[in-house]
Amino acid sequence: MNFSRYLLRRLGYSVFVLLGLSVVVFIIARLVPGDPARAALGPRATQEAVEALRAKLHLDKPIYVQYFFWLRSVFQGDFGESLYTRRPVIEDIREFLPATLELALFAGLFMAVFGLLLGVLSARYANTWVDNVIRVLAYLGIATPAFVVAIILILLFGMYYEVFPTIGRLSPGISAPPRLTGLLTLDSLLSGNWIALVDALKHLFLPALSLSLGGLFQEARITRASMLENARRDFVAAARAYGIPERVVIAKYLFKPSIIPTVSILGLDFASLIGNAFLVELLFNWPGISRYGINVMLRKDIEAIVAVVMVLGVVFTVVNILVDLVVAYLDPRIRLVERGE
Amino acid sequence: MRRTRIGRWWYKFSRNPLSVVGLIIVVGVVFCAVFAPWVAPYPEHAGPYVNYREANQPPSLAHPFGTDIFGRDVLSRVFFAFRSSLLMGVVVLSIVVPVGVTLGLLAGYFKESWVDILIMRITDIFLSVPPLILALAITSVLKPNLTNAMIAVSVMWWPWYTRLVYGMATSLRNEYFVQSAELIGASKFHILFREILPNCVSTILTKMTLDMGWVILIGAALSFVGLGEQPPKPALGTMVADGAKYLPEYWWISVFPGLAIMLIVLGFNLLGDGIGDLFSLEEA
Amino acid sequence: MQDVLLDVQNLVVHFRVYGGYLKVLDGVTLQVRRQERVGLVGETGCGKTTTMKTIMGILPKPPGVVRGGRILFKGRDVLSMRPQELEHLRRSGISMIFQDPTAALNPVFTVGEQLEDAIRYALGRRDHASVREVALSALQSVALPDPPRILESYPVQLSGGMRQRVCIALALAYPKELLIADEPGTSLDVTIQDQILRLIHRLAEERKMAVILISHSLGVIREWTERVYVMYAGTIVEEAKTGELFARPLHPYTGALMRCVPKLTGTGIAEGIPGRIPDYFDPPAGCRFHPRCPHCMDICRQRKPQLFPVDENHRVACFLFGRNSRG
Amino acid sequence: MKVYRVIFSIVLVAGILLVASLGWADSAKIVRFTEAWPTYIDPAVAADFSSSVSVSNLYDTLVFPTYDGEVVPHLAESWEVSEDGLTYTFHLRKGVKFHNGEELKAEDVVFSMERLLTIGQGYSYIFKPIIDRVEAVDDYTVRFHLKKPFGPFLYALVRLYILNKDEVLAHIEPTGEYGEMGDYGKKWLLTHDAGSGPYMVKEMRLEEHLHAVRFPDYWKPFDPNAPEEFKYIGTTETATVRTLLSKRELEISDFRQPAEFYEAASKLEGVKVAKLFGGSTFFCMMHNRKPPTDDVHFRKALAYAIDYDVIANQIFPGARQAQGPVSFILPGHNPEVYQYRRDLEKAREELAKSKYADKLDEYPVDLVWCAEVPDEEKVALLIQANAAELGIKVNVIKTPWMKIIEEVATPETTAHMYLIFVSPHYAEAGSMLQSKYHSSSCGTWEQTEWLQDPELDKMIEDAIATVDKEERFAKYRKIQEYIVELCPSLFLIDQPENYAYQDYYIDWVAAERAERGEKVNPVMGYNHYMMDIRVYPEKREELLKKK
Repeated sequence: MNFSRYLLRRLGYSVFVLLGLSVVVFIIARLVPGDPARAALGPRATQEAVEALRAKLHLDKPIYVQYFFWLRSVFQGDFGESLYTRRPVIEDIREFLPATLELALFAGLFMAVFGLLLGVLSARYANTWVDNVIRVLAYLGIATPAFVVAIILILLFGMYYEVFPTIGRLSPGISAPPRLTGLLTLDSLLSGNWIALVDALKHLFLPALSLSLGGLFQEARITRASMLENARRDFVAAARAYGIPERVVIAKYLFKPSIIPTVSILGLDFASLIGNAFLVELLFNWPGISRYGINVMLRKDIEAIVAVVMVLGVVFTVVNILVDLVVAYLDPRIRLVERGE
Repeated sequence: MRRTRIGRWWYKFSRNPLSVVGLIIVVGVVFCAVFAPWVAPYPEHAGPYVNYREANQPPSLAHPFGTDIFGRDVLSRVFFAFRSSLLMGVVVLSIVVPVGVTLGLLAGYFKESWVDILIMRITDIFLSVPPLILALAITSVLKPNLTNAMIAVSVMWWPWYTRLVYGMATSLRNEYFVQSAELIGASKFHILFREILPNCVSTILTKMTLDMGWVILIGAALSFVGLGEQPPKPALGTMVADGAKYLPEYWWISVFPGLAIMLIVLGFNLLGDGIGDLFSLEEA
Repeated sequence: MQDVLLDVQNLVVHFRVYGGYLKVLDGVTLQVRRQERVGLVGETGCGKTTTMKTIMGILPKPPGVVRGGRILFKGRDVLSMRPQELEHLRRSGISMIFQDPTAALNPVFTVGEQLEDAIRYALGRRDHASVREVALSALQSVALPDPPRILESYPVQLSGGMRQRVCIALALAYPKELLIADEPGTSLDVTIQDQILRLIHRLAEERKMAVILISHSLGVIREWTERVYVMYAGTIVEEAKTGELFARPLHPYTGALMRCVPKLTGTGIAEGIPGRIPDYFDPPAGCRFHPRCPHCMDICRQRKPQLFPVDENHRVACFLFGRNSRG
Repeated sequence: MKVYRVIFSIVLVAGILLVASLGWADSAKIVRFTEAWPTYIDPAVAADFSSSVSVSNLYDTLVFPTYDGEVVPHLAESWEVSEDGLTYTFHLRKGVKFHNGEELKAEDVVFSMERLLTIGQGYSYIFKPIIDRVEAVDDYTVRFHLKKPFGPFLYALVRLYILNKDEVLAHIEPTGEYGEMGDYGKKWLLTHDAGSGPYMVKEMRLEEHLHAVRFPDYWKPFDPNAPEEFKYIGTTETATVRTLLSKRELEISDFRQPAEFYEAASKLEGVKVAKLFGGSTFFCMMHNRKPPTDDVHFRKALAYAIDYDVIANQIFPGARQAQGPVSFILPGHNPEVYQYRRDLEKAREELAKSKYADKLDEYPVDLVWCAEVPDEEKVALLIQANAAELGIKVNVIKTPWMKIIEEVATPETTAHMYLIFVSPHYAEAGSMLQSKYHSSSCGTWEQTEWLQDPELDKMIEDAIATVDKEERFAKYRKIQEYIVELCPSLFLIDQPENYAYQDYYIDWVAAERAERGEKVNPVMGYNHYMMDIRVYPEKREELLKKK
């Protein structure tokens, strides 16, 4: 199973994608309304300060020249300074990216576990009341945007049943674990700080749930559709004919081929989670890269916009490759045929 | 009893009663959208009308869905909002699905060729640009109105269909029926659209009907940056987004438009599943 | 009757469709004695596979509906068996080789996984070593080269012939009393099909198993079965010892079927049978073959002919013969 | 069987969470308030509301603003002003300690002013045109030399925050753009303070919160119930703020919430809504160079058509209709200046005199409101409806703030009308008049009228240069009459800043004064001066137990 050749080829492609992305986002950042220097220094800043900043950011030069300046500085590891937080963008990313990744990971977990669970249930009891209840719930979940779900959860758990916290990543009274990966749950696990772990998990619950709801039900719908389709295939009847108990036939021989489409959609959903988590992050005051991304965008903080989009692009590409690897592992037809066997 | 072709389809379609419910909902929504001025109790509320004395009234006989913070009747605005939401959904999907599916088929069928690499890499680029940044860029280039919002959403949305169909096309490509079609020298067009596509239709349909809801909601996110239906014209997504601030006191401002979106999504999904049954292989 | 293994009595199976039912099986009756090799022949779509799937209890319901009849296996009615009993029946009683080997093997599991699972639940033996051992011997018994490699590989990596052999291995991995072979090898070229049939025959004999061999090819039936049932449009029209049937085909359909086989000697192309399999939605009254039967009489259109013994081991369901005609 | 194992583990984790969900009540005397982000706590960068609140609590100034708009000695015990009004000499208080223990001296004041002027951001624009140089006569005396007389100089000094020179020099990044001063300590001062104020920074997490605690040996004694610490939380999301308020984890809300929020908050037990008039006024600015709003009669017609009562009582309950361009709370406001009322006859009379009277449909008017302030949409739609009564077609356009700033830079791209809140730079009518109508502010969001009236410019410059207060205020009153007659913008309301606060367990001076109808501190940020607030934790516990 030489994944290495497959991996190398995909990495090659992703370099091309990221370069293409950098050009696209560079142009977009300039199209966003407003003059970055004036926006950064505030409306009352003196004209000289504004001119000085414009020069420093090479804004006066044509766009392709600016692109080369940017490219050169990136290779030197300097993503420039954010005009919004007034510090190198690298530091912002280092601080805010893990928060969003952690949120997206848990949302992805919800989507995978509950999505598959509901999908299997609604397939197993297809066209019964179970199926229809799940189906209507699905439409409810899909029709309600994540931030409305977030608001409802905040009001519900914030005002009436104070079980889950509704703001920030950690309660004020708790000492944060030493920063290893930036993922609070992982850091507190590694440093054995159980109180912080439980508190971090509690803070993660509501935002992750509201973020995952839409995707979760889409997973369920797709799992159901592919389970029903595979149920009619001969190899399922054959499995029964060989005397394999019904429970195993469903949970193994029907389940594994059916989750392949679900996994590929899960991969895409997970990647898009990070991109548009900003409303949920706003509501839960979650210091994530998505919220930071929108703030810098609205303030036309060019260096930061490009950096954020590139980072999200890298994350998206990595997730894509991972998903394709998992799908290839699950479905030998793709993996083997690709190698021309 | 002559088993006409239509009769057979209707049987396969209505085997699950929910599909019929879906059809009724969709027809009802389209009817309300088209005849909104006659159906809506206060048609002028969809235009430049303000009456703050009437603002934030809970649901009552006079205003079944209550009034919003401008004192406008929510029910009437929902009816008019059906227009822009349905338009947005239908127009975007009618652009996105053909483009996305065709590119997906091409890339999937000609796997490992330059066609595949080119299309899929461009798709990756579009998929990795956060939608809102794309929308904001478009607002600055084009005037903010419904048409440009549709363009923005279409630009954001087609890659999803390409990825979906690409996945299916790559695996279907190895099926015997495709290889046998190649053997007898069928044209590429025939293989793509008469052999591979029919096998993806039910999945595409499921995604299309789900997307009806997503596209309307994206409208809400776009209005956050000022793109899309300009006030005072109503749009469901915007009504939900703006109204969400006033939960739980003035819950009706956000809940009823939300229910309207759910109704549309429910209707299209049930209808979609019903149509999906039509394509199912079962004997009927 | 004492050594009858399988006794299907007047089995009626319909399929729920638009505006009514497809009345596919219209009272199928057949028996299989221990170690007997029985053939079931008929045109495509005459209900052969439906019969077998109903016997194995894997007929998808809905849309399938069993309207009547009984299927006695060693005296017990399969149709009224509880799920556990059915599973037991499939593990030790009957096993089946599916028609299309490509569709019958799960694409995402290795041959080994599927084979060992089948064995593990059938033999109830838990320890991995012995299960693997049985699996390897099963593959050897179907003359597959290098069994360990086959165990590790996925169906997509095997050729059609090899997949068919794996299906056989799966069906015969453990001792059973009855094997149902649904047109084995038809999707393969003739030489391989012959090897497959020879293999099935040898294994069945070694394991003292009864066999129901389903086919639409008279040649296969003639060579590999002792007794044969001829099926037409969901009913058994004639049953006889193989030699007896080929020597003296009585039922008009059987005769027509025989004449369809192109002779090496003789002239011209064999004539086909005029008309087509009836529409199961509203099948012809009385004898279902009457619209295509050259000797059709009034009674054929009114009443259903019963299987009537012409002599000690030859029965036919046609009003041209025996007591029916006078009734 | 795989699926069941997964379900079991989920249930197990949920169980642990529920068991360990004991609330975390901190009983310390703490004041928490929400405000929009970003916040810059560097005195040379701070210019908006949240930054001003933070800096006023972390740093000291020479003089301190009182609630009725005057200034009193603070770090400067006394001062003298030269005859020609060009030289100010201040005598500093002795023994004032910085947070790192060093004593505050005159050289620190000089350093602070030079740093502010060199960086050129924050409040530097007030001092740039008038400061010539600053010198430290001795350790406790500092002298300012002005280029030209500047009446409100003392009021402006409230925005000069004193930094600890040695501390700042110790934290300079060498690669800055200020020569040997490197980055002037800008990076370090973003998350630390080098001040002498009553509170010092404990933790500053960008995008999250600023957490400050008492400076034990501050030169002014603390009231026992003054807050031990304050925490500024960076969010203004309605649902989030509501929840914190009801969980008593927030003492003072931000003022950016919609009207419906305050209505709901006031129903919470022990919570009141304070209306503080901070001196900012809500304008509908009309483009004086672009037809049809370049015709004074057209503008006056609109001025008579607007239903001001609805704006003041229903859209912004508790607000007051504006009387002229300067808020009634600002010293120098002209109480007799004419106030436009809704009068459709007068409106039609004025419109008839306008040269566009009969060609109205050829001249639709674009009215832009700021997407970040949802309540403005209500006003925009009201103006649209009122204008429609005169046959004037108004297009309402929702635009993000960034785009507005870009649009108003040139006369061609500036739309006809903008709805914008403008607040004074310092607590005097002159500040509003200069920043709103003087030609120097054309092209900024503060003046989209493109007035460019040379006579008005002269009047404003002359008034600002007048040192004598009475004389200066008389000139201000004349300018306000001139502007109202010219009617370059619609003066909608003096906008109150509404705050929901925990009246039951905190005493907030500004809120109590507002309730008694007295003036509140007109200098932005000083109503949140933590030392003036009292916190009673035991009362908070009562509330928590009661629920």
